[in-house]
Amino acid sequence: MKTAVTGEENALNKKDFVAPNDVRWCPGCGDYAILNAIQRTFPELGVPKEKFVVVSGIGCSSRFPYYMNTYGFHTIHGRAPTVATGVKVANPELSVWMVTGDGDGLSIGGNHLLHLIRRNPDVNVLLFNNRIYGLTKGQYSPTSEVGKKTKSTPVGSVDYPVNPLLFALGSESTFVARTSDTDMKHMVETFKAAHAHKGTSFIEIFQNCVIYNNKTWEPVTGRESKSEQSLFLEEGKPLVFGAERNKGIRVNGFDPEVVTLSENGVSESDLLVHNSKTSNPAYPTLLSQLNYPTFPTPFGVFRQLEGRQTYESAVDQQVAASKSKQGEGDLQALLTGSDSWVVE
Amino acid sequence: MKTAVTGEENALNKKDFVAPNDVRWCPGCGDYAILNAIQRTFPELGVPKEKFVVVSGIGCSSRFPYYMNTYGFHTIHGRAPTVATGVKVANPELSVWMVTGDGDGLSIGGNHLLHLIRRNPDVNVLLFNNRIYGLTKGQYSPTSEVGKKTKSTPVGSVDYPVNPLLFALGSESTFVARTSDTDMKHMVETFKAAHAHKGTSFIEIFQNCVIYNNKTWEPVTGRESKSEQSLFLEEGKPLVFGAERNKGIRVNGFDPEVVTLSENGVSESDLLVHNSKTSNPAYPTLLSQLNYPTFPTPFGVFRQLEGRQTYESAVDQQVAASKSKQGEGDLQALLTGSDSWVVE
Amino acid sequence: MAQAKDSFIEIESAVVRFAGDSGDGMQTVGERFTDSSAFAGNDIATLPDFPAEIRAPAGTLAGVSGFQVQFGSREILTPGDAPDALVAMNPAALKSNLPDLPAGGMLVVNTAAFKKMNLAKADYETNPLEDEDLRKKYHLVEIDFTNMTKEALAESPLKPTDKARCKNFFALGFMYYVYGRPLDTTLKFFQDKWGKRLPDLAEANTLALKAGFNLGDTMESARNRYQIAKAPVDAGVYRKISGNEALVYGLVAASKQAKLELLYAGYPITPASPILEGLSALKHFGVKTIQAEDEIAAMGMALGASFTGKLSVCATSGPGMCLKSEFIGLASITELPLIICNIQRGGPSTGLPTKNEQSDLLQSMFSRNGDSPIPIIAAHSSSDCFDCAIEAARIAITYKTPVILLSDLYIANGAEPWLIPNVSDLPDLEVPFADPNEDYVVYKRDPSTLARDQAIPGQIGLEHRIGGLEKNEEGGVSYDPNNHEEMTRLRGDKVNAIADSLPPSKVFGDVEGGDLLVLGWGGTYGAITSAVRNLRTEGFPVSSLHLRNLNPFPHDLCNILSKFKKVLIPELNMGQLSLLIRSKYLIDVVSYSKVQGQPFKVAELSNKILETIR
Amino acid sequence: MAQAKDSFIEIESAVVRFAGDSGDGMQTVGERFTDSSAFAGNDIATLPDFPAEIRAPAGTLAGVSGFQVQFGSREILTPGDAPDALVAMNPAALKSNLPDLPAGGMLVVNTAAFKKMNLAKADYETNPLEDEDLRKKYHLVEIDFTNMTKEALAESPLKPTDKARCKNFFALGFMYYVYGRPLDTTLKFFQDKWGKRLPDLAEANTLALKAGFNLGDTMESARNRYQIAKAPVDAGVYRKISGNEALVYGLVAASKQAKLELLYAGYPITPASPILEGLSALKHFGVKTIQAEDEIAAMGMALGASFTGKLSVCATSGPGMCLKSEFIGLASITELPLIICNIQRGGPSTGLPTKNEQSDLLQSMFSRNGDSPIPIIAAHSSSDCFDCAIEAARIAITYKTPVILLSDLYIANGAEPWLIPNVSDLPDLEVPFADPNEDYVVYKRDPSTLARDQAIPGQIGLEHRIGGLEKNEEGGVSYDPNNHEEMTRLRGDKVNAIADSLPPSKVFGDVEGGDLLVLGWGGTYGAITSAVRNLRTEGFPVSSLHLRNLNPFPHDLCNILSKFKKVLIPELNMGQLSLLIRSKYLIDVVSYSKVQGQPFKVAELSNKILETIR
Ligand SMILES: Cc1ncc(C[n+]2csc(CCOP(=O)(O)OP(=O)(O)O)c2C)c(N)n1
Ligand SMILES: Cc1ncc(C[n+]2csc(CCOP(=O)(O)OP(=O)(O)O)c2C)c(N)n1
Ligand code: SF4
Ligand code: SF4
Ligand SMILES: [Mg+2]
Ligand SMILES: [Mg+2]
Repeated sequence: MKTAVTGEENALNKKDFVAPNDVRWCPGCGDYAILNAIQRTFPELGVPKEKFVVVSGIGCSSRFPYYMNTYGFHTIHGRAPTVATGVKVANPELSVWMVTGDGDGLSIGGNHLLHLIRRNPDVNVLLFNNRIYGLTKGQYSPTSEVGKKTKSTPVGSVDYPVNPLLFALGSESTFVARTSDTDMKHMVETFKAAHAHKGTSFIEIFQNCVIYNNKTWEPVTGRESKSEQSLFLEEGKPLVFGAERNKGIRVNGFDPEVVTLSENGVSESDLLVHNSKTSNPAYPTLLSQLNYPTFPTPFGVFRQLEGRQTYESAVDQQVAASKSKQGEGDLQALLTGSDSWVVE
Repeated sequence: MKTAVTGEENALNKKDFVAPNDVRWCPGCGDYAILNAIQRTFPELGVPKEKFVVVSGIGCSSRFPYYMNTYGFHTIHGRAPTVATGVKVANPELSVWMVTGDGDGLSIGGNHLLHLIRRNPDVNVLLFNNRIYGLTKGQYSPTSEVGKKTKSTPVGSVDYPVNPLLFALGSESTFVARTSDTDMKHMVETFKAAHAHKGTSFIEIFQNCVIYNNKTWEPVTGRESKSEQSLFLEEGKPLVFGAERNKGIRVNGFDPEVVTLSENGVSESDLLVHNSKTSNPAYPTLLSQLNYPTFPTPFGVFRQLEGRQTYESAVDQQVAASKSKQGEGDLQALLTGSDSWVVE
Repeated sequence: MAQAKDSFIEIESAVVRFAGDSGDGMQTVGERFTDSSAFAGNDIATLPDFPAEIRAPAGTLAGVSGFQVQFGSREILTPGDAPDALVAMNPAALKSNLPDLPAGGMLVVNTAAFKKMNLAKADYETNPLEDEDLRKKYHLVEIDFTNMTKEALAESPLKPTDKARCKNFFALGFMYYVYGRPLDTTLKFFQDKWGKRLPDLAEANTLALKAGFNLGDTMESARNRYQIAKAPVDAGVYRKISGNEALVYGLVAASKQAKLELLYAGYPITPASPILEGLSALKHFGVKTIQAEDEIAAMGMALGASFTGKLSVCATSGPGMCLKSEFIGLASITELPLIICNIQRGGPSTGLPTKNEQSDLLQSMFSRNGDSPIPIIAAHSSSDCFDCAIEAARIAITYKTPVILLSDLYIANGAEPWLIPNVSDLPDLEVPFADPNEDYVVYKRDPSTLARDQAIPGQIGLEHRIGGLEKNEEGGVSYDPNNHEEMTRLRGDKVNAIADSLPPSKVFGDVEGGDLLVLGWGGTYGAITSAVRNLRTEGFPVSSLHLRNLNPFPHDLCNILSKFKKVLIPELNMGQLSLLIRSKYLIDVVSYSKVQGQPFKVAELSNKILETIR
Repeated sequence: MAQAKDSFIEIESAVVRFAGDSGDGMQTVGERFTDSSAFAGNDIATLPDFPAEIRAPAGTLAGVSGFQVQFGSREILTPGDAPDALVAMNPAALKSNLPDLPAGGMLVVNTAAFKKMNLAKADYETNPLEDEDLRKKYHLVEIDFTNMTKEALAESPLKPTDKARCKNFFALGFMYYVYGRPLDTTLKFFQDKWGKRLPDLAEANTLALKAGFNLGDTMESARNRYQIAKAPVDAGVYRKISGNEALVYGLVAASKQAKLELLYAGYPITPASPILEGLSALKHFGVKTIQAEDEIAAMGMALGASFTGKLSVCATSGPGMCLKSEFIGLASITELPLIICNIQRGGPSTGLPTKNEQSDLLQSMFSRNGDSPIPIIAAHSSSDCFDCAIEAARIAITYKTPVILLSDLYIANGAEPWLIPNVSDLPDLEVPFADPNEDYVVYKRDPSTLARDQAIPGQIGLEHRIGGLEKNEEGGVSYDPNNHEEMTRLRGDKVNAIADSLPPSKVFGDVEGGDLLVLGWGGTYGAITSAVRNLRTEGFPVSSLHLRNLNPFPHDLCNILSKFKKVLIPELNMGQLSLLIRSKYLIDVVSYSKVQGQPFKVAELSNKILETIR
């Protein structure tokens, strides 16, 4: 006989979420850190353990559910958003987390991700972006840079990449964030914010693939570069960065530029102030274009739009409204209909 | 023996593009006007007739190729972007036009459209947006408004719609435009601009489905509403509209607002000036949010980014570079390889 | 042939076809004629036939829409091979339908439509009504429906164009006279539909219908009237039902009987869209419907819902089935219950989207990579869709498996009378989920059904992971060679075990065997049974068997087949069931294929049967 | 068994397996051993076997990677049922591979790896090397490869960790000693690969290899050395080739021979990705490759290119085939040439992605909605992939049809020696397009092949439209019933007409018939042929036939089958060819299934054959 492990007296901890299976990513893979962050986040969300469902597609990253001691569904390549939608609509009480990769989510699965996001069910999407196909051994992905040499692009790729955040914004996302496998604290914070958001939360996670694309994010998140190349977004605060926090982002019309504080009379009040709640997506769109090496790369919540109904609650409301208007369905009456006749 | 019909002396005209087949759209369907506009545009592009290829998916709109006396391929639902890419990469000399609907292009075909657009082959995409599924007789589409009652949503749809232009911008589009089946001149102009653009051109066409969604655009493009509800974008000109051209769009931070000229001291210089060439997509993103009834709906070219290489030319260049570097491939040498041995 | 006026000729059955432009309301009058006949106590079967275009240009051949109904005093199983009476509202309708009218048949035409422009649109060079042969060959009845309707509605406040549109009911009224149909159900229909909202329209249609009826009385050429007695059917409450309606009701009934909420995810496609539309209107039954972005997504959503323990369903047609196949494989290996309805239409590819075919059987069997057997059942008539929905749910839930339910365009759109079942007689479909008080083993199997134990998210202590990689019994990913072979065999054995639960097959005819067995499946039931019945009446030693379960086949099929000297398999495809039967039983069956987007005619089948028994 | 040192035992063939951690470089040493044997004039066959994880945690059972090679002085058709010698670099490798080593086999272990932690990772409670039974049962050779490599490289400037990684070549050197292999090809390999870039590494590996070899000389337990004579093969220039390489070369060759540019569109998937990768490196052959967003897109791009007149190809594996089926239907109805390669792997669903199976045959036949027959051919060995690529191109271009080419993981990754063809001997594949000087009729057919006339965009006067709706001969959309039936039959007849172009089938064994025919297809060729050859040598009246063309079957197949008392069909699936043969020829074939993700062993097959002929 098993008993519930919820509530204060019986608090969950990280170990509760560690599945018995051996974790089989390559030693040093960034996926370990993300798994760790999730296993630390879940016990703190106040959700009973049995209410978590982790859904994934196919890829190294998508092995994730096997390592979580929750309900889990490792589906097929690119289709996790559809299964996640089905789970959430069928049972809105479940806390649904979806794990996908840059290939799974943005190559084969782009359309489902678009439609998940615009329908806005309360699903938390974690996109592990390592800018490579890990599981199939190193072909370029939709987030790989132009010119990238990989197994399938021996003389460099010619496809202009997808920007995951811009894609999410273009998909009418109500919550868009970015974090990195190198920053445990920031990951946990971001995951908590995503959980708190009612609606689809989209999180891009910079993830390192040691084997096929090692150090792809190093110039941005590496120990040496981080302070100069990363920009941490804080609600209501100006966009300041730099080891000495003396640089910032200003706009010129719709063109962002990097400025140094107290040089040429620039002060904090000239800088953009972070506001994740603008209803027009122009501001987060502008932010999404800040990229290494021209700009520091922003981390944190780019956009968080309150008030749009979640898909599952809208579906539930229609069911409830129909019941209250028409009464609980009467099967015999349905079958009989209004045009029956009697044969004696 | 047939002869070429190109060049001045042998100019093409509309009739050259009328296929022998009967056109089978419903009487009054907006598709007729678009067909007409294309048949008027093609002869003026300076492209020999035999170089046009029209590719489509499935839907009322996608019957388009059957009515054009060019090479044409009516493919399967949602997949036209892939066939168009194949045609263009295989033979960059062809002028490739793709026709799709709001269901074909944005529901089942969203992913292919995303990848077509970000790869940027020189394909002209015409998305006929009637905010309904025509061919399957009237279910809501991804561009239908929330609350829309259709056959499949008897108590109203609950899906937040896709904004085709925002989607295209999120897909890294280099050319985004909007026109309407009610405005022949504007359509022809827009199609010509699309043709002139090197790279994927994405055009949303407001199209009326008389049978299942009649007058869906009437509040914007109708004779009475047009001047107050439509905003025609002109490069380098301020965003002015209204029957008396006395209203305009101003921004307040990243929030657009409608202002009346010469009221409260507002003058043209306060208005946004149209610039389709900003490299940051924040401005066209902002524009894409101007919608009836709060704002006038913009028509014209939202974005036109020069300089990004087309996919097919990048592919061709790599082939050429490889040939000049390694020499034209020698099959016998390839088969023999470097590790062969001789048995005598 | 001439008869005294108003004296009815008693006949057993008749076939009437209404044909006109897509805008002429032919489907509506066909439906009304059917209702009226059903209410009059006849058995009926219908065949709507409309173009792939939404509204092809008025008056063209592409725009012709037709509706055929057979009604009779005996069991009616098909809409009839050929019309006894054809109503042609314009030249295009005449041109495309006349070839089907046998010599001597009644041909009613709307003379007003035979004007130059319309004739040209129908590719007529001269007016066919001026052709003497036409008069000789058919019993031609020429009526100016357009003008007579206008006259009848002289007093009506409707606009002239709206008046003109009432001519279909004028024509219907005339046919009601010819076949002695009662007007009341149609008059009630006018009241129900327009009485409140558009009383003028209701009134105008009432006038037109009556005027048409009365015209019969005054017209010399309407000299024959026919009378069809009530059909001797079981007592009970009946309604008319189409296949898609029956499917919708069957799914809702299954959800009630299984005590599981119904979640339906679908993407519109002809002819499956009405299932999405029908279920969307039943939210008060706790039904949730999602219009997905495509058929792949629909499967994924349904599978997600299935994982949470709902009764999950999707429906599509052939091209959509292609897209579902990868997910069907996942459903098969994760062993989750799911009902996938395929309302077949003409293939391959987009094919003939508004025409009928039963050519997706082998696709249902084999569309997946790897060995991935799943159960398949097929409905044989419109009302049978109700029973099949319940049967599909039973198999899916009991055996934890995706099930393919095959219907087709003809069944889906066609209608027949249905003896409404008593809800209390419906089977109990409840199957328990895994017990949270026991240790949970993901692939622990019920020894008799071989079904795995399903545990649903939200239950304490049953946390587990499933997925598309091969698993061992405990649910762990396993690359063990023997485990894979074992699991592959178990998945197959489980599907085969379904045969243990099937009732004995019912041979129509010589149960002990005989010269010829006609073996069929799906929507050809009516035509095959009619042909065999007719030939048996004539004394031929032929029997038939119609399969509902196509995978697995019923256990007794082997024995039944062995009792007949010959087996004939008529199919609206190139021989798909044939292939399966040949392979399984090594019997040299005769395959009879028709791939014309049209149902079998009884006569065609009869000829083939006679040819086969020689 | 003891022999004087350095005296070679002459043997006909041997099987060696290298097994270690994924990071141990087992695939590399296996490849080197193979090359060296091939250069020494032996026939060879290989079986790489690696885990589904990229780098499973070091030392665990999940991380074991293996490479088996059989080499001999006679024709070698399989990598061997079981190793004669097993090299186990760590406890996990020992644990998972030991069950395959027959008693008396040579077991070489790296003692340094048998430490507590590694033992635990491999679930060993005690050190198996301390188990006396192990010594009794096998010819155990214990070597501390780790330390001996360290010593041999004492002088090398490499970092200690890099030195340690040379131990695989030390082990290889030792095995070279045992089997008397020459070192030169491997030494050349070091120079070619690292000589310029990393001379220290080249040097270290050279030292390690030689030290391993020399160790054999000084070691008591290396008492047996084996010698394998050259295989008596046809004269010519040979190379080693894997199936995926052969496919890439075959496609390029076909494009040259057809004078058509090659466009390949693919989406990465194991084990098909190397085809995309291989072709991407051949741009100087005018090859264009596109990494598409998914398999649907890959098909669409290829089809678009086919429409413009290119030689279009895509390759994938089972799950990707599911996604292509709707487009294959479109290719079939538009009658455009296209080659679709399916490198099969273990199913259903994601299944066993790095294990072998041949279970997508029925999917190839029937995955589409509607009747949509398309030709299917299967390669029977790595080098046969070259010929099959050319044959697939011939069929696609000549008959204007999509063609499915089936290969499998075992063929794709495995390698064998290949007699390099002379380019001038390759067949001419050129087929003309529609003539711009004639009136163009879209579905005008060549009377003998039934292929339609293809016109390509860019040509004046040949403008036309194609698509997925049924068409009449002129290319117009047609809902005409008879046209649809006619077109459906024509599409089927066209595919069947391919049989007219096939050479006579070659029975291995009794051409005039006999007791048993073993009928096979695909990658089981080597195992079947070996088993039949062995049994024939022993005097059993068994023969075999291996099918390349699976749709249509060759004309003479019927006659051949009828000459044998029994037909046995061994397949790495649940009986898919069996089903087709049974259905087509009504022969009660014996189906022999193995679904373990592993190839057939010759012994298994021999036993089954003997059991079948009793
Ligand atoms: C239908 C289908 N196509 C292709 C594959 C092969 N495949 C598996 S994972 C993958 C991409 C992995 O890349 P990504 O999503 O970035 O995940 P990562 O491994 O990098 O975490 C591909 C192409 C598949 N399993 N199924
Ligand atoms: C795979 C597949 N699914 C569904 C359909 C059915 N279908 C045909 S057109 C269409 C949508 C049409 O809507 P849209 O693209 O907006 O075109 P419109 O008819 O409005 O011009 C659908 C769902 C199909 N043909 N194929
Ligand atoms: S291949 Fe890359 S992404 Fe995959 S497990 Fe290894 S390091 Fe991680
Ligand atoms: S249904 Fe609508 S979109 Fe389709 S042809 Fe008719 S009017 Fe046009
Ligand atoms: Mg990745
Ligand atoms: Mg539409």
